[in-house]
Amino acid sequence: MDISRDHALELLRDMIRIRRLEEKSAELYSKQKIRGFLHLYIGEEAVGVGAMHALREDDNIVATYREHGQALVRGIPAAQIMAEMYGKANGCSGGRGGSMHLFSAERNFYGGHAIVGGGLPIAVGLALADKMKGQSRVTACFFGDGATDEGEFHESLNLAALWQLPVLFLCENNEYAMGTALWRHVSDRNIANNPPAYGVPADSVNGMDVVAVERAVHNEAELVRETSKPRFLELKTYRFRAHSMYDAELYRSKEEVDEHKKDDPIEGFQKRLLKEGLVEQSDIDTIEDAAAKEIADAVEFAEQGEWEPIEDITRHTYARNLS
Amino acid sequence: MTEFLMPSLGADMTAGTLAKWRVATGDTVQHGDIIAEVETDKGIIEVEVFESGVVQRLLVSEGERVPVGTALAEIGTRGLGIGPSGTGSEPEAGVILSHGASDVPLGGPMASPAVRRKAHELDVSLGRVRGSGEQGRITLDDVRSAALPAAASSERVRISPYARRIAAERGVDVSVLRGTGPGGAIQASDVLSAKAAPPSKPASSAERMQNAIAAAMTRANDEIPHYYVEHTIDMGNALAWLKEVNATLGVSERLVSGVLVLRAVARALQKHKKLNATWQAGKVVPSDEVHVGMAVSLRGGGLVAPALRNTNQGSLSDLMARMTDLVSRARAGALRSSEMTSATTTVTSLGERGVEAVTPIIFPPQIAIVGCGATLERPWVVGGQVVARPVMRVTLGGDHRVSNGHEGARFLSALDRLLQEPEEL
Amino acid sequence: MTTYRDAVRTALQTLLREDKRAFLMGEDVGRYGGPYAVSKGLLEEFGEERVRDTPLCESTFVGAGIGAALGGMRPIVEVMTVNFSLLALDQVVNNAAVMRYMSGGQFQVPIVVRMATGGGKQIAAQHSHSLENWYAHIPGIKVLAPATVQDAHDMLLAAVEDPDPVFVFEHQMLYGIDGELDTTATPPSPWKALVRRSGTDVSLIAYGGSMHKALGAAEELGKGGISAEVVDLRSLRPLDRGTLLDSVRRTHRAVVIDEAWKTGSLASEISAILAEDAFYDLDAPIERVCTLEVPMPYAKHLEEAAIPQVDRIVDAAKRSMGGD
Amino acid sequence: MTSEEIRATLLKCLSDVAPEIADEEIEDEMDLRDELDLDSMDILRWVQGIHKALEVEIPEEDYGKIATLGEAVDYVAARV
Repeated sequence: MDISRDHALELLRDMIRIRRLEEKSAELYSKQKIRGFLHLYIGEEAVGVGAMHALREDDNIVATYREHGQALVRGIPAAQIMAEMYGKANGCSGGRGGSMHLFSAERNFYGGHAIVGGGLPIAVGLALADKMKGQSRVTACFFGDGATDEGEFHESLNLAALWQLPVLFLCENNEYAMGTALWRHVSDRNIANNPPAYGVPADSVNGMDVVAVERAVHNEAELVRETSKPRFLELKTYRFRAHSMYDAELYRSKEEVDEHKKDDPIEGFQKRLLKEGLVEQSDIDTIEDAAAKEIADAVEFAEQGEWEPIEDITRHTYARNLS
Repeated sequence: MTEFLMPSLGADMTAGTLAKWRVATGDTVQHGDIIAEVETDKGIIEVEVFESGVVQRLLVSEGERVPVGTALAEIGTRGLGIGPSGTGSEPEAGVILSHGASDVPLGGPMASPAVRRKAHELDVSLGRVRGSGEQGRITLDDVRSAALPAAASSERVRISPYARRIAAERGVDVSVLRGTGPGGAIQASDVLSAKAAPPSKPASSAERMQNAIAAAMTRANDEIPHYYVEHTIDMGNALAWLKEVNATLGVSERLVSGVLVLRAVARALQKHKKLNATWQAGKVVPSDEVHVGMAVSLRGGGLVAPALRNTNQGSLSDLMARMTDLVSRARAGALRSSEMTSATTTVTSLGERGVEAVTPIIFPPQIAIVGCGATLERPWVVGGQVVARPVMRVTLGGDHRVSNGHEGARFLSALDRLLQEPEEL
Repeated sequence: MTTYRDAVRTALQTLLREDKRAFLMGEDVGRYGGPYAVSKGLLEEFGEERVRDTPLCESTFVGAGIGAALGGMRPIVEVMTVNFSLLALDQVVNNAAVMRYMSGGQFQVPIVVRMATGGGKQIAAQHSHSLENWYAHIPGIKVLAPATVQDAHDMLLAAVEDPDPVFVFEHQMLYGIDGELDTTATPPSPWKALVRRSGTDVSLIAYGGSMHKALGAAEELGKGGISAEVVDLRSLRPLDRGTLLDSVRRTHRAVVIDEAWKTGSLASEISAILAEDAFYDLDAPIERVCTLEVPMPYAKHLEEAAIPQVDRIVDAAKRSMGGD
Repeated sequence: MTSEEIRATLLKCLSDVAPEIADEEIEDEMDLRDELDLDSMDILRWVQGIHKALEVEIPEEDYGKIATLGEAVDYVAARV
């Protein structure tokens, strides 16, 4: 692999940080510390890490409700993510959004969106604003294979192509729209065939290979930046956990899950790096210890966080309180 | 030692059935191992354990349905199982095992300091005011309108709220007005054109007391199945003893016969506890103490029966002093509420009015009452001879839900015996 | 004198000239000159970048407007009529209205969405809805209903200046009315109701297209010796409770005129406010004059019977006066 | 002490016992028990009042001689 030792460790570290964060979230959910809905990124880490490392600091990110991994690698501190899942005031959305609605103005992270396909028009608008202001930013819009069924998916591709807007559509195809397998919800299983119909070039990449993801997203993003034309990239991946915490996974077999676990994005990458001598086991242990500490501190930060006082409940409904 | 709890697997999951154990006592488990299968409304879900260690005990058997948070197994962490993260397997430092998120602090009614000051000024309790401001905030207007005099209530007359308000302010009796408003309802103009009637004087305290007595007596009569037993008691010994004692006492310590009767009743009640009780929420509540209520009729009208606490205790002159104090305060309307409610049985004596016998109604919640007639000279057989003796007819009214005539009779004969030995009282 | 539509165009022109962040987006707003000829001439002056004809994808171009507002622009999105806005309700309710709150105050959406509303042009059930109350129900957005030429101009300027999403409803029967337009005077706050005609016996509370009918009814009642006051709500969210309560506390009678269907309408909300906070001032039951609860019929005589008219308002006012 | 002064004192003692009876209601010949509704407790408290005010002890046997205010005045006048 033509990749430096430092960069390899960076990619590995971020994937392991995501996985430990998600495992701890599952644990805290079962202990009723985290409530509501919780969608884990375990198995799709390579997509989040590869993509975030390929984009620039000031690019815009619009993601979905399965966005813990993207938010963490984008730079939102694990502590603020955990506190947000607790619903505490020191969470990255002030306790107002929860797991599905992580936001950060500082990191241009325009949120977790829980309406399937609801974020696509927002991404088109952000790109429209950048284009009108003459800024060469890329707006990266993550969504799942389920979103390709929504009207807004087709309207957004058409509008972005029509108005030549710098949007990079990133479709995380994890083969399931909640409980509906891909072949049961799309007429053409090769999702990358759709966008060209609207004049949006499309490509596909193995979402389990973090290096391949990084290279593909980087190439697409730079093309979008130069041509200010939208592009589409399908990232073929798979989620190892249920859609959310309350899902008996009646729709797929254990064998299928175990089969996909064979190319676990972290273990696969780790084996290759060890085999090629790029990293030692001690490097991995250091990463694991650091991740464990980071997650433990995050839980502590969340536990110590305050509840927002009830008197402030109307704050941020409007810019100024309406008398 | 840590516990493995029934996990919450979803926002609306409250309980789960332990379908199948995947481990047995003594097995070693690692963080993240599947430890059991749980049956939920959505189907079987494999459940992972977050602690590492050795399974000490399985607390719930397969097929059992338990609420979320119930302890399912005990996992001993003494054995240093190596967790996947290589660190020691002691429970994570930061995780405080509290069941359910800590509750969120609730603030009082939303009102600014100025509003709270105005509420205090107008003696309006904010809790009762409904905020009309944005998001339910209480405004100055809300407080001012809450302080408005409540419109006087009138029977079901069709009248607009505004008309009723100004009628109350002007003291207009709306029941006599003919409405010209929508649907024949009385409207403001009808009230404004009516001449103001003199304000009716508020019900006097005596009327209010009489209403209260009426209510209590009606309730007693409706609810309590009274039985009555009567007995005539020779008061000769008692009066003679009283005369002797009074001769030795100064005017201020002088005793009246009533104090002897009260003390005797109290002592008799001590022997017949069933009559010394109250009826509360459908069952009888006996009282260890004896507080005899003394019926005092008030000259302005009305009747009260304040209790003489522990009537069976202390000297007769002490009881006499307390009785005098109670009567004078009763007359002056200065009784304490506790005195009005603590009586366990009541004695009513109309002897003063020369009435021979009394058949009284029980004061609820008590369950017995003693009615004394006048002490009058009557022919009385003593040792086969007919002589004149001062005798008193005493009637016991009892609540047949609690006691019966037989017990009532035994009480009256005990009372008779006590009054024959006044020196013992 | 200026027409209502010219007043709106003047405001748009001022905005596009003075604020580089501002741009107009919507179906046929450019080359076609606007479905109600409001934006005629703007494409020629400001070009395709600032006056953008959109494909027919209401959800996405309203969503793109929200995204552009997030990105620092001040978009004015024209949805041809409220009837077509139903396709974009998800973007309104789940994005525009919640973005500031849900992000803990980090993001704002200074978007203005204008749409025509109301019936009266015989365009039948799918084109004649009055659904302002659907939008006025949603915390996080504001709703304006300009009834006069002056308000049509002033309210749009204020709306674009406002950091929160503002929805402006222009009754389609008003585009052609004439009125005074003074572009120099400092306008009153758009969030306050105004007493358009004072009176002592009954308060006629209305907004948008119905406001003119209320004025007509007040005229007629005046001839019959009944002094009617007309309150123009102007803002539907926030509702100016103070002004309408003051009016009813003075007149002690209220007739609320609303072109929506009565059930769950703004008229119902206003009646509840009066019953809660002016209860002891009401000398008669509150009257509501709304559109009959039927899909808007095409035939003229039926449509006129369905929609509130002056005579129905006069009858309601008389009923509340009682008397013979 | 004149009989007027004695009457005034007796009247005051009586109003202490029965505050709700106005002085002008009490005439000399009115039977205290029947017409003014005083009971033996009231009479005792009146007798105790008189004793405190005028040092005159009225034994129980003499209660019959003070059935009215007038009789009481004469009774006390003879003993003060």
